[in-house]
Amino acid sequence: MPDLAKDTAAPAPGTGEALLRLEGVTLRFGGVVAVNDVSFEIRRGEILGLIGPNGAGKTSCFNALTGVYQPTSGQVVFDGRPLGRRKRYQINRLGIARTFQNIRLFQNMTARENVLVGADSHHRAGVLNSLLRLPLHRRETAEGNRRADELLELMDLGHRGDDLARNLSYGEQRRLEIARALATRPKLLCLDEPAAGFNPVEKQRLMDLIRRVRDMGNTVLLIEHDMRLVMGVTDRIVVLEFGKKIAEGTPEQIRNDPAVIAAYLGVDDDQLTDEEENL
Amino acid sequence: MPGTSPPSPLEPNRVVPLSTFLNLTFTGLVVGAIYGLFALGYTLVYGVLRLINFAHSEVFMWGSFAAVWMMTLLNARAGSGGPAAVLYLLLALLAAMAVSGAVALLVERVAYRRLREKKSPPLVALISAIGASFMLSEIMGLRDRIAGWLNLDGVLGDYVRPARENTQFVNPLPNATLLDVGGFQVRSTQLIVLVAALAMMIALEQFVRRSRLGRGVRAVSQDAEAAALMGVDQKRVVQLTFLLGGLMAGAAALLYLMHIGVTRYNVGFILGIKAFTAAVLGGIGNIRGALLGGLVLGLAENYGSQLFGSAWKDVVSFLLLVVVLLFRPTGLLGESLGKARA
Amino acid sequence: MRSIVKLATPVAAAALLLTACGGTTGGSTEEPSAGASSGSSCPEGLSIGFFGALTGPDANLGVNIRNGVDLAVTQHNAQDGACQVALEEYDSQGLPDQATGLATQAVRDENVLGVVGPAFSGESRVADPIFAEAGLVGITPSATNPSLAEQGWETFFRVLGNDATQGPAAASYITGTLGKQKVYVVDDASEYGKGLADLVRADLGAAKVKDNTVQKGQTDFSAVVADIRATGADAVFFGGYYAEAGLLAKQMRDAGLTSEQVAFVSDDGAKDNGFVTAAGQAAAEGTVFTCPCLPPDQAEGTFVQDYTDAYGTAPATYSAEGFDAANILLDGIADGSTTREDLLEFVKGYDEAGVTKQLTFDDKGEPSEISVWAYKVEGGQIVADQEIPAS
Amino acid sequence: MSTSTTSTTSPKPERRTLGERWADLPKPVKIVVWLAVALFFYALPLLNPPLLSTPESDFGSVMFTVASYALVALGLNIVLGYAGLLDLGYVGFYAIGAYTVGVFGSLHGSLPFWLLIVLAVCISTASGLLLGAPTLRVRGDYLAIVTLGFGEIIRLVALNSEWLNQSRGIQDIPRPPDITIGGEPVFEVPRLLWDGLTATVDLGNTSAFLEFGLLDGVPYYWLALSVIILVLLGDVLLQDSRVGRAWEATREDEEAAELNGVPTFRYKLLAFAMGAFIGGLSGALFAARQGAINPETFTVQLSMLFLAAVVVGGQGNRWGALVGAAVVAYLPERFREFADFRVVVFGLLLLLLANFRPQGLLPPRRARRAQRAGKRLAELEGTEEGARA
Repeated sequence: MPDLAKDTAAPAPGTGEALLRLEGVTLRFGGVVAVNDVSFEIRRGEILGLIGPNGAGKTSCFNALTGVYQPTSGQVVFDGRPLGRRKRYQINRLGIARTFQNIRLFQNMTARENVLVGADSHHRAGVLNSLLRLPLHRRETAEGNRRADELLELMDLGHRGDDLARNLSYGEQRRLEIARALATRPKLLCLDEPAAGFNPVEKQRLMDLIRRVRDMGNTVLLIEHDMRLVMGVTDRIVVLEFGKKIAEGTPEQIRNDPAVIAAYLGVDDDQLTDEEENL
Repeated sequence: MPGTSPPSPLEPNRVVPLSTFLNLTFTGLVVGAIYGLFALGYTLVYGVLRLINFAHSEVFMWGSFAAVWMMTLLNARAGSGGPAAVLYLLLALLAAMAVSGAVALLVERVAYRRLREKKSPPLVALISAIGASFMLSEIMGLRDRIAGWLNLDGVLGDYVRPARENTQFVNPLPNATLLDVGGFQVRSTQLIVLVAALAMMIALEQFVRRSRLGRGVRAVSQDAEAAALMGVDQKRVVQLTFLLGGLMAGAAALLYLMHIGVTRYNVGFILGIKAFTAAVLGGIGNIRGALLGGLVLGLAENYGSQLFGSAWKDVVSFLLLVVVLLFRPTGLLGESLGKARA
Repeated sequence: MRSIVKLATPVAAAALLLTACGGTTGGSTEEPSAGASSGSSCPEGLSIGFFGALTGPDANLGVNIRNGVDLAVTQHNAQDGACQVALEEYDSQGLPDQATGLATQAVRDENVLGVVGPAFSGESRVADPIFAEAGLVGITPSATNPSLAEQGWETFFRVLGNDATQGPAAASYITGTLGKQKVYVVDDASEYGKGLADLVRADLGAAKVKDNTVQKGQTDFSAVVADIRATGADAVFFGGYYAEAGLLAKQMRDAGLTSEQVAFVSDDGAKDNGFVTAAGQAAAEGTVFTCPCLPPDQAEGTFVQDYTDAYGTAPATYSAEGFDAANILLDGIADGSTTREDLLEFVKGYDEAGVTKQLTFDDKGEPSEISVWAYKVEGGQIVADQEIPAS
Repeated sequence: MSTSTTSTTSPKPERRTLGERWADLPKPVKIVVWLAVALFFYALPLLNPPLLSTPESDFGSVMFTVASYALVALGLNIVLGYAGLLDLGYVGFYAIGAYTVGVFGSLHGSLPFWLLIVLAVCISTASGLLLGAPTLRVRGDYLAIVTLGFGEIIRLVALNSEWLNQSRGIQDIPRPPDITIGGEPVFEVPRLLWDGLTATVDLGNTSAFLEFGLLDGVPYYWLALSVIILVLLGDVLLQDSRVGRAWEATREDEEAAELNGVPTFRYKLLAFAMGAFIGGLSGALFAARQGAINPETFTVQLSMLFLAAVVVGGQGNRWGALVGAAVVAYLPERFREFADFRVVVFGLLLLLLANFRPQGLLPPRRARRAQRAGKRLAELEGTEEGARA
């Protein structure tokens, strides 16, 4: 796996066409403005990093584009269509899948079943089909199982399929969440701090994994605290601070952006040392 | 059939005279105030634990029996009057509050504490409370048998029999007509019940608002974790919450007895649902809401009875509950013990 | 392995015994008694049943009846040493859904020749068809709904007047004896209370000012009281049981409607000391009950004394009816009617004086001689007032 | 019958528990065992075994009651156990099923029996959808109270509306049609009579296949048992499908399920409707057996008993629901002398179970799996974690 990482160390940037566009999105909770008039786009086939200090509105932004929150104003356009007032599962079916900062697996289901729930989002067999085991049910069951096998294998969980999610190790649970999200056949995969609590080895493995997912044709949105990881894996980065976008560009540009440096000055070091200590 | 009032399925249309309307309003407020006082237990516990204390109805029921037994013990005579009557009623109030408070603490200890410590899901707690409620009510219904086992039947005869029938509360206060205007009547007992219920509720509100312990309750209900960080002893706050709800239920039980006159082992169930409805109606977790919800429910029941016939009284209150939960689940005044957040 | 052997034993035994039993097709194991008791026409092991609530919320009435039945059986067994009859109890808890299994059980127990019960109308509708199908005589001491006698159940009998006799009597008492013209009729929505109140309504005609219905278990009647006041009624008839009747009476009196202004009249379901308990002595005073039953002191013999001696309380509602019903069955058995068919015929032709009335039935199983009495609460006691003449 | 019950379970490496040994049996053996179990249950009321049989009430009738509770428990298990919705008014659907049969079979019509059953499940399912559509959006504990209110409203409406005959209820409800050949039953099965441990075949006391008479509860029991087997089969198939997974995911984490493409509201509504379907079916059978119904039967207390059945048995486990129903319906009949105490005992049982064994007597598959896997994990932990670091 580490070999693979070197090959894709210099990833090709996105094809340029926007898959998802935030247009002046504002999110207000009571008197608090969590996201303030933010616009950016995610291009097909790229890995976009969304970073910012704590409380910068990253997760709120993330929630707006996965449908957890309705923007107070502005809109999110995905694949040419505004998300509008679509329900969460409909947004998922449009092609946006996500993982959670604090892992939210179906703890009492097996790893395979977790992935199957994801795969089911494109299936149509209902009560009648399931009860009578009609061809549609059988076809979809076979398809779902095949897909679950592939994804578990991809996430290095092939041997854990029949174990309950809650019995997986922390890293396995994070990978299972990604597998479950991928099973819904997303056009855009959103990862919310997937490396939280990882050690450097695991982080390296995660980076490889993210690249591999992208190479399979997915677009990835990544929220992450760990600057090294973000710089190492993303094609472009959007920086938020106090709910506003303060910078956007390639990792190289971001690294040298004075506004970003100012935002992270003093904060970043603390965070880094904090994280070092946590390891 | 003149179309002056909404058509009723059971009764021919009639114009309701003003005195009847006033009577319905006044008695509705009296019953509503009792509902409100009873509802405080639901509201307080919900505010702090986010759980429906299904066993609160039995806390009320045990309090009502405490009051009845106190009167039996004192050998009170109905309508005897005088200072002794007031003393007797105060003693009955103390007995009811003490027993209700104790039962409420018992419920907290037996049905909730372990689950709270294990952080069980609310459904498990609800089932636990349902179990506790069944037991409390049935033990009262079987008290003659239990006394029989303990060979106390002879001593306790007056207290335990008939276990499944109505048991009478002897009210030593005479009931006088204070006001009679063209058929609209105010009777002394009704007025006492109404005023006492309102006074208890105001007292509780002031306690929660101003005392140190009350602030703890409010803090936990707003943000349990923050309160814990600030050094609020959560276990004590929970106990206090159950105790306060129990004391109020005991007071409500005495007032209910003064108004209705009898109790029985299963009196809590339907009244409990009414009181819970009152709590939800006003905004569960909100003390003033409980009062408002109780009064609104009492009025709605009485007006509904007049309009559709008494048979539909319970249907009216159940429908009210369902409608409120569906369209305004936060109630009239909004939830939360601290401040109303809609 | 062991478990298989265990299982096999009884099955093998069954196979052995198969021939022995196969001979008596028709299956009844009614072998003539092997004569432990001295020569009598009464086989051993016979029993009569009691069917009603002995536990649960409605147990009170059931226990009253059971004690009456039990007293009859005890007295019979003491007098007629040669013919001992046992009492089988079928505790339905008053619930129709329990009644099916119990009725089937009674029917399947061939030693049970007759049943006193079922006590309530609801369970009767489930149990009586089963009794009828099996030809098992059932004499109810308390189910008064008139329609029960109209179902064509040949085995149905009752020892008290149905609501159709009580309703007109109550109406005529209110308008005639009491001289009231504006009657407010309330029922408790129960089969019994509503059925009776509807009969009263029909007979009152123009004297009825308004109807209302409350629910069993209801405790707050303030809306009803306000309405009674609004209609200016001078009498209230309540069809239902004593718990609600007592509370309604109390709340009426509490609201200042005195018994001089508004008379309170109720039925035999309310004629119970529980009424006085619920209403309180002051509010209960002057209440009138109608009941198709003789006052106990009118009863022949020593029933009241015997009952009080045996159970420590005076006979309560329906105790005497239970006693009478059981005695009909016991007389039949003593008379040699020791099959269900014979006993059914015996009951049909019965004509003897009972504690409550002359016991004889018409072709629907209704008692032929019914007298409705009015009772009054005086000084906290329910006492007989007068017989209401048939209108 | 249930050929596929456990066939989908994949083999496990360790083979210690009975369940796993069972899972490894060849399919024909399993089928034979299942058939034997089914046969035993069909024959149970006729075998009349001494300790099991109810001395004070007709065993066949009691077994029918047990079966109708079991059916209800299976339905409520879908609502509560699979979808995690606490329904305290489940008796409402039971009542709707029973009343539909009564109203259209006797009171206001005389439709044929099987049509009545179809109508009953249709109406109760529809009422489930009608009740669920607005209420399933409210919070879980509020849902419990709303459904409690619903159950009471159904009873009070039956009690107070003239059209439903008020408290008189409905009589002469049609029984299921007999299955006979030329007016004669297809065959008759004799009963066993027990004297101590010796059994006699009582040829005079038979149950006819298939005559639905008044005096014999056994044919009704057979009917109910057959329905249970069908429902069980459906339950097994459904749980191991997209639908079952969606329910489980919704109960586990509603938001995560939604964000992974599960239309959770729709699935909750589906569970509610299926529960209503089965509840209505059971109510319809109850009415047909009973012949007469009235509103008194359908109290909140009955709802609580149904709930107790599912909770006692183990929410989410269909076998648990069956065991729980047997406990709730059978034990009070077997030990009638303690009838007065049954509510206390249920209360105590609920309290103890909630506090010490919230998963019930027979924990659901997932809880057992969790224990097993947890044990295995504990064994492997050392090596695996070591390798990782």
